[in-house]
Amino acid sequence: MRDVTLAIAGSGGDGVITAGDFIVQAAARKGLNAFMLKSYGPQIRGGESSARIRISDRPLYSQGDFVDFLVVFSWKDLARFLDEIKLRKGAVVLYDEADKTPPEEFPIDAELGAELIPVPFKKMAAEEIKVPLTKNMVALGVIAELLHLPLDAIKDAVIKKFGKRKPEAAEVNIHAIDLGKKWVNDNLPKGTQIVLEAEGTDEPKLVMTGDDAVAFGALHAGVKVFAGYPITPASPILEFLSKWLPNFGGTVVQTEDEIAAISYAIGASWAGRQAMTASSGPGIALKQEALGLAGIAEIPLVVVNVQRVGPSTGIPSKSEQADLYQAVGGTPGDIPRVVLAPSDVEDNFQVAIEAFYLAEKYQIPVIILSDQFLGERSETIDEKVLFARKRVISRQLAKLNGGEYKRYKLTDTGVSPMTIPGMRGGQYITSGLEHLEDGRPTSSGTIHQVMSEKRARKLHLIAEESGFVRTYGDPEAELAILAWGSSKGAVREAVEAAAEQGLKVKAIVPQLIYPLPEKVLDEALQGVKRAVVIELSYGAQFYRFLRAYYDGLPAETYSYARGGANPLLVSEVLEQIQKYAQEA
Amino acid sequence: MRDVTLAIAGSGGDGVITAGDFIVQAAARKGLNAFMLKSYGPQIRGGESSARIRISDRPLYSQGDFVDFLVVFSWKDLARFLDEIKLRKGAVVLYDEADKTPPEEFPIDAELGAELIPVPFKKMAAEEIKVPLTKNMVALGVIAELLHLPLDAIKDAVIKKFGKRKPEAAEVNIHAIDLGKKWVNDNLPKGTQIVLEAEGTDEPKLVMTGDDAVAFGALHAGVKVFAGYPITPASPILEFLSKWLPNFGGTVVQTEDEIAAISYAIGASWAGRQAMTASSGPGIALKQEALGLAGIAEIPLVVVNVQRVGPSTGIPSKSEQADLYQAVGGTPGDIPRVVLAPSDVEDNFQVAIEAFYLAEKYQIPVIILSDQFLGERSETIDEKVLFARKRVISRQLAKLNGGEYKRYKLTDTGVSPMTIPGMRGGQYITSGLEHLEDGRPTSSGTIHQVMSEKRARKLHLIAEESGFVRTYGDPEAELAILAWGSSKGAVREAVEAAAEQGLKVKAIVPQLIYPLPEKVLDEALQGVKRAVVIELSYGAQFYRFLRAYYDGLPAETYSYARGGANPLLVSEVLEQIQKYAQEA
Amino acid sequence: MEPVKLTAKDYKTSVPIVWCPGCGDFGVLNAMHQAAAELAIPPENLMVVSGIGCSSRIGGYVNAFGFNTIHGRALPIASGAKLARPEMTVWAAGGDGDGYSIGTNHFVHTIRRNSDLTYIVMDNNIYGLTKGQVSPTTPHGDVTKSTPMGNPDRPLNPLALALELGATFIAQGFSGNVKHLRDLIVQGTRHKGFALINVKSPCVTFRGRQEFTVVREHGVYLDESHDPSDWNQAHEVTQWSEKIPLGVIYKIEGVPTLDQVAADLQEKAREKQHFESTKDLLRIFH
Amino acid sequence: MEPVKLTAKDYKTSVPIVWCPGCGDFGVLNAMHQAAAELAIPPENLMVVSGIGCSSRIGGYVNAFGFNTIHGRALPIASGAKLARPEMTVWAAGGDGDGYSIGTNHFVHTIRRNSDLTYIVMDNNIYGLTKGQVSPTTPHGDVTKSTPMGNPDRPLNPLALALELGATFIAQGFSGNVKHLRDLIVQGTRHKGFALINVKSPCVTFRGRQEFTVVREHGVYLDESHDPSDWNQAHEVTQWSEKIPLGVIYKIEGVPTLDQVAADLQEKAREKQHFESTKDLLRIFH
Ligand SMILES: Cc1ncc(C[n+]2csc(CCOP(=O)(O)OP(=O)(O)O)c2C)c(N)n1
Ligand SMILES: Cc1ncc(C[n+]2csc(CCOP(=O)(O)OP(=O)(O)O)c2C)c(N)n1
Ligand code: SF4
Ligand code: SF4
Ligand SMILES: [Mg+2]
Ligand SMILES: [Mg+2]
Repeated sequence: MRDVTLAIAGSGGDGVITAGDFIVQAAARKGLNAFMLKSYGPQIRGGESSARIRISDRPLYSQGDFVDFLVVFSWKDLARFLDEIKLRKGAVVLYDEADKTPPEEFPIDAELGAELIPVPFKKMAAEEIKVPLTKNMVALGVIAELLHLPLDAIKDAVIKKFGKRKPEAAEVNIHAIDLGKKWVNDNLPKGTQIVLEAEGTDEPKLVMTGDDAVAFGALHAGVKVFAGYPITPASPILEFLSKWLPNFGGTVVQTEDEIAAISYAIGASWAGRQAMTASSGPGIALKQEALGLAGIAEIPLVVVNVQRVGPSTGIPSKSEQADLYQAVGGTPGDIPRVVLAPSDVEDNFQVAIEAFYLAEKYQIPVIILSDQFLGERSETIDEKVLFARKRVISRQLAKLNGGEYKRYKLTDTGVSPMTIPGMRGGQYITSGLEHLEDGRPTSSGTIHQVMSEKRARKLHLIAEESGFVRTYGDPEAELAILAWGSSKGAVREAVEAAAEQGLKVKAIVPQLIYPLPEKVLDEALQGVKRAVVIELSYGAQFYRFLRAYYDGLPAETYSYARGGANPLLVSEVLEQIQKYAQEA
Repeated sequence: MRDVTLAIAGSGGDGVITAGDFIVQAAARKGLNAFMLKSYGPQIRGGESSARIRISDRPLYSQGDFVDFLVVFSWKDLARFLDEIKLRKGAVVLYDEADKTPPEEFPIDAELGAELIPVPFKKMAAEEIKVPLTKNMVALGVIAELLHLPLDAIKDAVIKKFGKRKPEAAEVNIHAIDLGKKWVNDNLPKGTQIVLEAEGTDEPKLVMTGDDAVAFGALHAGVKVFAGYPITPASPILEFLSKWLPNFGGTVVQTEDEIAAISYAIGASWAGRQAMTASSGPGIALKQEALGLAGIAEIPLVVVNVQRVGPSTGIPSKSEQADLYQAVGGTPGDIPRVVLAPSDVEDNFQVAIEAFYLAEKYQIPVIILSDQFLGERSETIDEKVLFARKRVISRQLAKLNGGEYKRYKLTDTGVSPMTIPGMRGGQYITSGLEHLEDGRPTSSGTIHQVMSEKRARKLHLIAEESGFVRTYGDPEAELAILAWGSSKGAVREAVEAAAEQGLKVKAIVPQLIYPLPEKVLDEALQGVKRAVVIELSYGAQFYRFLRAYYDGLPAETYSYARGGANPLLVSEVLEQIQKYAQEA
Repeated sequence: MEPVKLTAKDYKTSVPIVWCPGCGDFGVLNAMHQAAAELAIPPENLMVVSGIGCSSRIGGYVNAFGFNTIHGRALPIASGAKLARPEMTVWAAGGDGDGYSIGTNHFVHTIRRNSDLTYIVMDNNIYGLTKGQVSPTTPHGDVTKSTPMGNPDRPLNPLALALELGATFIAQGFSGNVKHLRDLIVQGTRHKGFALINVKSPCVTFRGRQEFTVVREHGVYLDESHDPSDWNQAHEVTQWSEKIPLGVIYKIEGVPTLDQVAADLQEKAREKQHFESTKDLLRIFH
Repeated sequence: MEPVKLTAKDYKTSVPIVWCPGCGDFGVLNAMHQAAAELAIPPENLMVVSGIGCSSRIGGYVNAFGFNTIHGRALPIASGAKLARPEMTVWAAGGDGDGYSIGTNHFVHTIRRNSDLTYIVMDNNIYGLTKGQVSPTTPHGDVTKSTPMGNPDRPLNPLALALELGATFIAQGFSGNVKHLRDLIVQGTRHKGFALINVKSPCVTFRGRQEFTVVREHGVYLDESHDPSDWNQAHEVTQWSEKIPLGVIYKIEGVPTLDQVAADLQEKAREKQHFESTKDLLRIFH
């Protein structure tokens, strides 16, 4: 196999995620591609958790629909993840023999013909290593041996983690890994192995989560003030920047609430420094009023929304794509804003840079619509692609020539000269009131119209910025899948699978959602007769948004939309393609 | 003339609004129809203000595009209202001779051929009445005499206002009115009069503003807790209920902010009492998070948004229809909600009742999208029509039979049995988390989907409730105007004017915006070949909303959309009709 | 119906409790169950309104009308509920983040209105549910996930703040002493007015088990020498820096509550206006 | 460039002032113009951040970088600005509704962080801009548009609240005494840390001209007998019920400010981490 998906399920204390992290890091060191999803129950410590890792030497776009290889510490814990962990036919399942659940009660469909192998994980850890907590490391050894994962790289990762601080811990863990390896060789016939035949390159890869990537991208783009308030699944952005931003001369403030957070960012940007805030649905809702201020006052601002399942508290630890309406229309009045959607971990980094680029160039608030599925997953990333796009810009300052300075001067582009404190003669009033060119408030409808037009002109230019639409698949296809954000992964894979089945289909995934890059979409849709809009939103928000804003949809446009929590499957998309595609 | 529009412009101290109020009240007493718009500059006291009153014995739907009769206390103040006050050709203009502006500087278009009459308002008040403040009353006498307004009714109104508390004040004012009347007879030739030939009925009418009407409607529907935070132009709702709700066993709380306001209302409704909150754009933005809670927890709730010009602080004292997106999609996730739009003052009353009806029947948050143009204007209303619709209902309580109680039971209608505190055995958990039928939290995607479907089923039923679409004009027309909310007035009048010009057109105005009553719209649009969607939103929110949600739009559907502040004119709509209508 | 003796068990629910093993909030929950039994409140007459946080899950763990609302809004939602149904008992509950960070505005103004709630704050000096960020009561200098180089802020003193704001009942409890806490909840519930019960309720996962020891070692139970009706004494107690006061710190009676004020106003309005029906009210529009 | 002597006039703008004739806020504006001149802050180095309200219009009336923001958010916006540009002077301004009602959460936590702002609150005990509703500082029993039968709530005491929260500079001024107020603003601006200046600034339209008389009659200027570094004395002064204290009530130096803490942290981080570029940071992902 060149492409393996494995999952480990257990309780918090079982070290499931740690084991998964080591596997991903090992893969990265070997230049392999890896993709890991973590999943937790509602309990903070000691509850059920699972890690799901896919490894390949081919590019990976999704978590993989089916699991080839499953490690179960406790059947009860596994039972909580049945929505998420579907086994492939003939999968290998290793379970801790210490769990006394009778086989007929295993929550596994007998028809799958899975190979069930009891392993004394707990026993080996307790009796041979004398450290029950190393159960996960024993399992790691077993997994590595069965899959032919690079054991040296795994050990390197372990050593790096405990590093200089705890050399004994590293030793114990490595011992446990070796024990697991040995157990396989001593106990299992050779044929049990699912050998991963992927060949790594010599180029080690980076391992990053989407939240880290967006934070890192912001840092690279020059963010100087980040203000946030903790919320799942956006807190890692706050935590990343708390740790690393000060070194780069910036400051992080954990504010009293989300309103204060966006307010700090607005104040900082108005004063002349690049600023960002991040949250998830409920917190983003609280920011809407201030967002309108940034819109009418034309203050550059980046707001990250790591979407989770809504409405309200919803399912905080799961993903959904149902905050699109809020991004496009959550603020009263007609406010100019930009909505960008990253579609994988690396894209989170790139989109953060683009967000600052657009925010600063057009003096406009930019919303990044990430989601839990992007934010919390880990992916291996090629270092070289990371800094490839070069759109890092700083504040574009007005040139003052002693004449009367008009902050909101009517211009062809809609972008007006901006000053910041310290620029002599650059003083002006900023306000959320409708205003004249010099910033003074007005209640004239005529001026309101002119200023609305001015602000909207920026959107026309932004829609024409290049590089914001990705297409995959057969350029000649009559069927197009339209998708956005994190749905891209499953869609791209489905399109490739469809091609293998001889089905002609292309996928179109805009990175810029608002304003829509209409011309590029028009081109991408040339020759397309049927389209299916695919998304994880019960209300089909993207489908409706396209209907509302885009004139170029094929007459035959269908919607495939469902609520979130469970990530989109390749097979779901493929089913849609099969339904509507012509044969090649 | 059977239909006169008059305007009075001056400074705050001039008593312009008071004079206007007396005219409207007098009209109401005589059973005439009146319609009054007030307009203020940004200064709270002493700034410019204007009253614009239209009177007729025919039904009035709008403010009237042109002013027939203008009273100017100060030309400088008038100049601030030129966006709003357009004179009809040959209009009569009375101005205070105390204002020494040279005639060539009068801000009046010479081509209109207005008849300019200097009047010693200030002088008569100061010298003859010895109370300079009665200038407005002198003017009232002049106006009444020139227009043949019912002087007795005006005097009654004055007496009522000062009533028993200040009989001397009433006397002085009546004296001033008589003086004004006498001045006309002594000084002006008979032909100057613009006689209002409207015959009043014997049925006195009520005078109400839209904000009062929505508050009164809520009171009639049984609201028991109202929580609000002041904001222009919604504060009168808070003030009305502060005054009158306690008598009906209810309570008003002015909370610390808008979030607390909606929270109080949610708590009260959850505990079993009908509850409401009201605000305008910025405050409604702050309520979005809590609104999502009411949505997923299925708590009946009424939220009034008296829209003003946005984005952000915008133009607080002017109207716009640009919070539609926020109403439909301002909350993260796919939340079920209802959006109702009243279209005139009486409708504000009716819609409040409908809002509680839908909220309680379907356990859903209902947003009323009023606007400043509706909220702050006064209209005469026929008492008999007020209580005609009968959809007042109270909380629909579950019948407990001792079995297991499931608050969120999956039902065909999507409506589940609801209990309130005090009902033994009716305890359950409410939360903003996705939940099982009994309210316990879950993070299952499968259940999220099922519950999303359940909540959405209610919307299908609501869309089929009767009485939510109004149509005007020629049922056979091939051209339809689609409009919503306060735009109705100008649209309806334009449709009538078009008919007089032999143009075939109909207007369709849904009162229920979300979910759209699709079947009734389909019927209304039968035979329609072209449609124009007309609204006061720079971003054409209603047009886009219809595209997104409604499949029945004619292929040829146009958008006429502009930003607010200036109310929609009949002539603007007529122009659109002329552009697209076929001749009769 | 004949009265049945209620016990703590009658207030338990079947909702699975998802706190970490050893979490301080278990003690608070037990105290609430016991207090409800002692007060003999029929479960259907009890409302428990919480915000969002580990602690706020408690809204689902009491057999009552429980409402696990949104982050920071427990107090206004609970106040609305009490206003609507003054005959019911309303407990509000939540964490230090919920009450003293995002919810501070409501904390201040709920106290000012003397809304008749018992507000139980499980103060663990950390954001538990979001996995360990700094809270307004985290000690200065402590490393948390969002203050990797130490908390730069000075902690808020909720007891002193409540006192300054005119709270009519202020107490502090410890989740390691359920009986004492139960008594505080009973007293707070019987108190007519806003009752703040700040509970030292350690987060063992993000601040460690030693937090229990800290309270055990530094906790001082207020005895008769403390007069809770004396503002100055109370103030001094709230300013202790080494010792942790436990017990009723301040208490005054007779300040009108939000719902009483509302009832009085209704009576006054009826006397003055006596409208019988909304039709009567039409006269104001003539 | 040669230094030019700045006068109050240099801080005026051409923005039309829309306050009612006689409004207290005129006095505050004059005091601000004079204070800026006295402090000789170049206009381009001054930021004036206000919320929304009659008083908050002041953000547009000073020749500076003025920001008339949104209701209740002046403090966090001003704090963000100061954090971004610590070399600039930042004044925050607003009304009692803006600061003590919708903005309370920020008031509390801005004080806690000792954000280096001078916060001038034009306290008129009413909501002016929205035409006369009750505010958190409206006296109990007063009739307002939203309390037609009298304000049922007890007013908030912002001075006492700030003191309890650890504010490092607390003063009260009167818009009827521009010179005194100017001095307070000068002192507040020179103070390194959060400086609250609550200004009795009557709303003549909704509370009448007699409000000026009330302050004139009951105002007591603090003299040398008052030691502003003494917390207990300061506390006593904030509790006066008949008299209205005017002057600097409390003041301590040396508490680190938000921007200082941030600068220290940056230095510490650079010492410890010394990443030269974001490329360097890649190593954390290996
Ligand atoms: C509006 C909003 N912001 C943020 C969050 C995320 N959040 C959930 S609980 C919590 C704080 C938890 O701390 P605390 O209130 O002290 O409760 P604990 O978990 O410590 O008991 C936060 C920030 C949210 N749910 N909603
Ligand atoms: C979010 C929001 N809520 C409400 C308002 C309406 N509003 C404008 S100013 C104001 C209060 C004014 O009172 P205060 O802050 O005391 O200022 P003053 O006018 O008295 O100087 C309110 C409620 C608003 N603009 N935005
Ligand atoms: S994280 Fe802390 S507060 Fe939350 S349940 Fe665990 S121990 Fe308790
Ligand atoms: S309403 Fe009051 S606060 Fe506002 S400008 Fe007039 S006097 Fe000043
Ligand atoms: Mg906590
Ligand atoms: Mg005020």
